[in-house]
Amino acid sequence: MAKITYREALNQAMCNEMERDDRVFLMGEEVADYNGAYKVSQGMLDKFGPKRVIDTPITELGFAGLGVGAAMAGLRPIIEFMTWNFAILAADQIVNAAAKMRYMTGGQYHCPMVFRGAGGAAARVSSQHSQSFENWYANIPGLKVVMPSNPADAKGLLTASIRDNDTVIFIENEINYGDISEVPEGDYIIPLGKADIKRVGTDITIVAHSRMTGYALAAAKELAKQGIEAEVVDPRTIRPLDEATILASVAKTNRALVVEEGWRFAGIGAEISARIMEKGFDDLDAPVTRVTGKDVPMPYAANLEKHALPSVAEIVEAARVTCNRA
Amino acid sequence: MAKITYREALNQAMCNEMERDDRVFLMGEEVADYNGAYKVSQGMLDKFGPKRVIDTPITELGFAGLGVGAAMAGLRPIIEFMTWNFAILAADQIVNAAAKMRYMTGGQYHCPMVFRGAGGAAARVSSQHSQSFENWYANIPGLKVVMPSNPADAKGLLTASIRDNDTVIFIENEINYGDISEVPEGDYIIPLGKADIKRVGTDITIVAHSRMTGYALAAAKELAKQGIEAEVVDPRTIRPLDEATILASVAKTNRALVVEEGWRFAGIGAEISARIMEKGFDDLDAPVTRVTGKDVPMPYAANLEKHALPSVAEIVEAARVTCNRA
Amino acid sequence: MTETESQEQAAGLTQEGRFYSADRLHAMHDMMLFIRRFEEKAGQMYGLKKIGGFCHLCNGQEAVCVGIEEASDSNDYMTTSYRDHGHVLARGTAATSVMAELLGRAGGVVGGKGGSMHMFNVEKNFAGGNGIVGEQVPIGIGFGFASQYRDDKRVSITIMGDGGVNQGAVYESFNMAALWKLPVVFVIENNQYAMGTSLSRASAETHLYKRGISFKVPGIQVDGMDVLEVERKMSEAIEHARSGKGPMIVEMMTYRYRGHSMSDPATYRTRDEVNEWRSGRDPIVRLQKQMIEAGLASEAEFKQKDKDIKKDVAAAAKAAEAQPEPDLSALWDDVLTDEIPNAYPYPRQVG
Amino acid sequence: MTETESQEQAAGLTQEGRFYSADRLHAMHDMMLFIRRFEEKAGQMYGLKKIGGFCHLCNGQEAVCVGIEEASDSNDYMTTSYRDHGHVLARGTAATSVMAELLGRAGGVVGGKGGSMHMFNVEKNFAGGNGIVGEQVPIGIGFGFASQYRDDKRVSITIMGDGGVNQGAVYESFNMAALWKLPVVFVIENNQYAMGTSLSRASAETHLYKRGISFKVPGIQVDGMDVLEVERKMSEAIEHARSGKGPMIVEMMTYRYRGHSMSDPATYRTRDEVNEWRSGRDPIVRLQKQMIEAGLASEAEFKQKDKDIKKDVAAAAKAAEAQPEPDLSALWDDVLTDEIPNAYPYPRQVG
Ligand SMILES: Cc1ncc(C[n+]2csc(CCOP(=O)(O)OP(=O)(O)O)c2C)c(N)n1
Ligand SMILES: Cc1ncc(C[n+]2csc(CCOP(=O)(O)OP(=O)(O)O)c2C)c(N)n1
Ligand SMILES: [Mg+2]
Ligand SMILES: [Mg+2]
Repeated sequence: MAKITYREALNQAMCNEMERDDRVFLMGEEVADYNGAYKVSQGMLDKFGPKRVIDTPITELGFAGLGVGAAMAGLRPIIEFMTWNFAILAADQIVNAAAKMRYMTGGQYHCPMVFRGAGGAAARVSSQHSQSFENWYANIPGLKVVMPSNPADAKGLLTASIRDNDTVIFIENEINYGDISEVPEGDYIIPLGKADIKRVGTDITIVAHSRMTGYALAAAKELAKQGIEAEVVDPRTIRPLDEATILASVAKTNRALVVEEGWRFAGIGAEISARIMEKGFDDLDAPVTRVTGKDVPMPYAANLEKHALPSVAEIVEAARVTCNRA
Repeated sequence: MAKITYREALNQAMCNEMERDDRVFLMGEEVADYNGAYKVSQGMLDKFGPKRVIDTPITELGFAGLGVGAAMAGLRPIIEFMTWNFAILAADQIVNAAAKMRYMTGGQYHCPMVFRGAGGAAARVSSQHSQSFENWYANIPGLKVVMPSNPADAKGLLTASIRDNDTVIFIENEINYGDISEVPEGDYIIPLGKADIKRVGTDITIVAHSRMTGYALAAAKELAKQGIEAEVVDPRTIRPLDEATILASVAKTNRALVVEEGWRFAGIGAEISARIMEKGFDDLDAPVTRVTGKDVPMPYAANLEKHALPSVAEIVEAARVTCNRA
Repeated sequence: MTETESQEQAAGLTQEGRFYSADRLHAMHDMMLFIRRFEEKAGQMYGLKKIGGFCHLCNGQEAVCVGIEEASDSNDYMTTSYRDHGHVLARGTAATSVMAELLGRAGGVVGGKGGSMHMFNVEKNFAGGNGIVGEQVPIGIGFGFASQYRDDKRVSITIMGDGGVNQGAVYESFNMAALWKLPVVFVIENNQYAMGTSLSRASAETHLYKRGISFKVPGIQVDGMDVLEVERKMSEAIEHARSGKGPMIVEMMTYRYRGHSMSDPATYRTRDEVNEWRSGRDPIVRLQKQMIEAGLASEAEFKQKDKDIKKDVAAAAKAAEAQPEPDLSALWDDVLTDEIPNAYPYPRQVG
Repeated sequence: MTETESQEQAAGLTQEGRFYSADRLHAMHDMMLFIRRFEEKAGQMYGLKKIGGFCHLCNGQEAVCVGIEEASDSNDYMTTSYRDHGHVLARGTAATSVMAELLGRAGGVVGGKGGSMHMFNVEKNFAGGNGIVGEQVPIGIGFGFASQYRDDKRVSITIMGDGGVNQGAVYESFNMAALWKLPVVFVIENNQYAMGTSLSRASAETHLYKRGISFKVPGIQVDGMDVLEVERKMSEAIEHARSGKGPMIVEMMTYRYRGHSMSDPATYRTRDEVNEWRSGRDPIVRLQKQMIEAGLASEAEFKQKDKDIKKDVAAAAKAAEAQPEPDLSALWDDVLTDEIPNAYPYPRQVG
C-alpha cells in the first residue's frame, strides 16, 4: 500500500468517483484554477475540465443552494466550503432544503450530495476561523455527518459519502491535510455509520473524532506508561453514531472519556455521554468525563490558542481522574 | 397583579425598556405597521414612532448585521426574527460577529442586543417552520440564551435581557403567546442565569424549558395521581445554565428526566444529562432519561405532527420508567 | 405547451401577432377558473379548520400561474415559494391530491407531510413549495445548472415574490446565472405586498425587473393580469434562456385578492385599491370578455363552465376528505434514502 | 481632515480645483510610505514565523487607505475586512500596537486576541477587522443607522473587496441603506482578484460601481492608485452621505502587490501585469513625482524620509517583540460583559 497524505486521499476519492460517475462534479471557491485553497483538488481541473470542476464567486448560500437544485435534478454535487466557518452562511440551504427535501416532498426529491471542507481550528487563525460545527449538523435529521481522522479513513469515507444517496456533511481537518499514512489503492470504501477501534485497551474507553483521535492515541501511549490501557474509539461517522461499538467498549472498560475540539455545551461529547448514561449506566464504574475546547472564542496569541484547545496532557489527566488514578 | 398574556408581557417589557432608555429600538419584519406577525409589538409604532419601531425588508442577514453595527455604535437593538427558523440566514452575524465581538476586539466593542422571536413548533406549519435551535446558540461562547415558559417569566426575562450588556438569544414560543397568567406590573426583572422550580417534588426531577415546562407540569399532575411526586425545574436561561439548581434537585430526588421539544442529538437534554453525569453521578439511582422531539423533520398531517412532538403521556411514561415504576 | 394547431383553419384570436386557438383559450380560461374556485374552496376548508397552519391563496394571480405554464415545456423545471397551489395545479397535478395535501391526508401530493406550503410533483418537474423566503432561488439556478451540465435544453423557471426579491441569495443567484449563462427565467410575482409591507416600504428600486441590471440580467415587466401577455412574454424569456443567452427576469404585475395567509385581515390595503384590481383587472373576466368578443364563447357557456368547475372542485375536496390520514408509521419514512442498519438510536415507535 | 490651511500663502499643489498644502501632501506621502514599509516588515516577520495564521498585506493599496482617511472625519465610522493593516494605521493607530497584534502580544491593538485579520480601534472609530467575507457590510450600515438615529452626522465608511461584493448580504445592505437613506459610503477595493479568482471569473458585471444601480445606490469609479483622486472622490461621496442624500458606492481601482495571503504565490497573475501596476502606477512614486514637480520636495528628502520611516517601523517591531505574550488568564476575559456569578460551569484554569 502506498503512503499518501490525507489531502491526497481525499483527492483520490473524488477523482475515482468522478471517473466512475459522470453525474459527480466539484464546485466551490478556488477549487479549480487554484487547485483548492488547501490543494485538496490538486490537478482535478486538468483532469476533468471546467464543466465538472467549477470555481464559484464568494457566495456560499448561493452555490450551496445551486448544489441542492442540481442534486434534486439528478446530479451528485460535491460542494466544497473553503472551511466550515463560512458554511454558516449556507446553513439554511443545508438544514432547511437538503436535509428536509426527501421528507418534505414525501420521497419525491432527495439530495444525494456531499458538502465538504475543513472544520475545526487551523493554526493561529483566530476566532472566526476556528470553530467546530459538527454538533449543529448532527442535530438535524436528514443529514449524515462524517469526520475522518486519518488518510485511509479520509479516502474510504469520502468514497462512501459520494456514493451515498443522502446529504453528507463531510468535515475534514486542515491540520491533518499533510498527515501521511498507508491508504489502499483503487476503490476503497468504508461504510458510513461504523466506528473504528483505533487502539484496543481494557481500562478506559476514549471516544475521539477527527484531529482529536490522534491526540487520544498520543494520550493512550502516555497512559500505558502509567499502567492504564485505554481503548480509543473513533466514531468516524458522527451521525448516525455507531453507539453499539461505543457501548460495547464501555461494557468492557467500565469507564469513558469523550474528547472533542469543539465547545462543550450540547456538543458531541454531551450526546455520547448522555447515550452512555441511557444505555450503559450499569456498566459505569465512574462518571463519563469530557475534554473539550475551552469555552471561549479562539484567541490568536500562540500561548492562548494552545490553552484554548484540548491537549494530550488534559486527556491524560482526565483519563486518570476517570480511572480514579489522579 | 393583572392577568395578561405572554404576548402582552413581552410587549410590556419592550415598552418599559424603550421608555426607560432611548437607545433601545425594535426592528424586524412586520413589527411596526402590522403590529407584529404575532402581535407582540402591538401598539408600539403608535407609541414610539417609526424611528424606533422599524419594519425591514425580508433580509434577515442584513438587518441582523445592521443590529450588530448599531450595538457596536452604542445603541441597544432588539432585533425580532419573525421566527427562529428564519434566523438561520442570520446565523453568521449572530455567531461570528455578535457573539465574538467583545473577545475578538479585546474588550473594545461589544454587542448589547437582543435577538428575539418565536422558536419551536407552532401548529401545523410543517418542517421548515417547526424547529428548535436553542442548542445551536447555547453551544456558542459569548451568547446568552433565554427561553421563558410563562407570561411573568416572559416579562421579567425580557426586561433583564434588554438591560443585559451581552447578546441575548431570546426564544419565545408561538403556542404560548396566548397564555394568560399573573404578571407583576411596572419594572419587573428576573435575573438571567437562574432556574425556577415550578413544582416541588421528591421522587424525580423533570427539567423542561419553554413550552415543555407546561407539559412537564401536566405530567407531574398525572404522576402525582400515580404516587410519584415530580419536581419540575425550568432552567429559563439555557446558557448560562443554572446547573446548581438542577443538581440540588437531583441530589434530593435521585432521578432525572429532561424534556425538550427539539431534536435529541446534541440537544439541551444531552447537555443536562452529561452535566448530571459529571457532577451528580453519585446521586443517581437510575440513569437520566430524555424525552425529545422525534428525530424527523416536522410533518404537516395532524396525526403525524402530534406524534412527532413530545407528549404529556410520553413524559409520564418516561418518568415512571426512570422511577422503576413502569 | 407548443402550438401544434394549424392557424389558418382553427377558430381563435390573434394578439400582438400571436395566434391562440379557441381550444387553447378555453384551456387557459378553465385552468384559471379552476384555480380560483379551488382557492375559494381551500379558504372555506380553512375556515372549517380542516386545513391547519399557514395557507397562502393565490386568487387574483391565476393568469401568472397559467400563462407561465402555457409558455413552458413540460420538461422545464419550476420552483416557487409557499404560495404554490395555483402553480402546482397549472402544472397538471390532480386537484384531489392537492386538496388532500391541504387536509393532511395520505393521498396528498407529498403524502400529507408538507401541507399548503410544500407542494412538489417530481413527475411534472415541479419543485414547489419552499417555505423560507428566497430559498428556492439558488435551488432554481441549480436546476438550470443541471440542464446546462447535461445540455438537455431544459429551462428552470424560478419564481419569487416582491418581498423575496430582497433576499441576498437572489443576487448571488443572479450573478452566477449571468456569469455562467444558465438557462433560468426568474419570475417575480409582484403582488405589491409582502405580508403587510408594501413594495415601496421594502424596496429602494420598486421596478423589480431592473433588479438584475447590476448583474447583467435583462428584465421585462409584464401585466400579470393578462394571461395572454404572460404567455407571450414568458415564451420570449424562456426562448432566450433556452437558446443559451442566459437568464432573464420577468416581473409580473399582479395582485392577491386575499390576505397574505388565512389569518391576515389585510387591513393595510384600501378597499378601493382591492376593488380596482378585483373588478377592474380580473384576469378571468378579462379573458372571458376577449373570448366573447371574438365569438369563441358565450356568457352562458362560461356560467355553465363555472358550475361544472365548482362541482369538480367540490368532488375533489370530497374525495380528499374521504382519504385517511397517513399511517402513523409514515412518521419515520423518507428521512433518509440509504438507511444504515441498526444505526437508529431511538425506538421508532410512535406514541 | 478638513482644510484649515489658508490657500493663498501656503505652498502646495492644486488638482481639479482642489488645493493640497505641502504639509498635507507630506503627511499623506509619509503615511503611504509608512504602510508600505510596515507591510514589508510584516512580511519579513511572517517569513521568520513570528506571525502566524493568515496575514493579508495591502502593499500597493496604500493610496486607498490614506485617501479615505484624508477625506473622512475622525468621528466617521470605518469598517473593513481582514485586509486591515493599512486602514488601521492610516486611522492613526500606533504602529507598535498593530505589530504587537500581529505577533500575538499583550500590547496588541486587541490584546493579541485577533491577529492580522481582526484589528479594531474603538477610539479611532475603527471597527476593523472582519474575517468572514462580506460580514462587515451589514455591520457598516448599522453604524450608519446609529448615526441617523442619533442625528449626529457621522458617516459610516464600509469597505469590501471585489470578491466580497458578490455576497448576498451586500445587496440586502444596499437596499436598506438606499431605502432609509443611511449615511454610508460603500468602498469597493477592486484589486481585481479574490484570492486566485480574477474579477471577470466571479462577476457578471465587472464595473463594480454599477452594482448599486438595481438598488438606486449611485456609484463612481476612482483611480485607487492616486491618493489625491481618492481623497477628492471620497470627500464628495462622504459629503453626499453626510448631507442626507443616502449611500454611495466608490469603486477603487487598485492592486495588491503581494499574494492574497502569505501562503499564496500568486501564480495566477502574469509578471507583466504585476509590473505594469508596480512600476507604472505605484501610488507612492506618483505622489513623490507630483511633489517634486511642484517643488515641494526633493528626491533626497524622500530618500531620507524612507530611511527614517524604515527606522521607525523597525523600532515599532522591536518594541512589539519586546512585549510579553498575553497573560494566560486573558483566555477567559472578555467573553461576556455581564458575567453571571457562579454560572460558569467549567473550571476556568488553563492547562
Ligand atoms: C426567510 C424568511 N423570512 C420570513 C418569512 C415569513 N414570511 C413568509 S411569507 C413572507 C412575505 C413574502 O412576500 P412576497 O415575497 O412578496 O410573496 P407573497 O407572499 O406576496 O407571494 C414572509 C415575511 C419566511 N417564511 N422566510
Ligand atoms: C464567507 C467567506 N468565504 C470565504 C472566505 C475565504 N476568503 C478569505 S479572503 C477571500 C477572498 C476575498 O477577496 P476580495 O473580497 O477581493 O478581497 P481582497 O482579499 O482582494 O482584499 C476568501 C475567499 C472567507 N473568509 N469568508
Ligand atoms: Mg408579494
Ligand atoms: Mg480583491
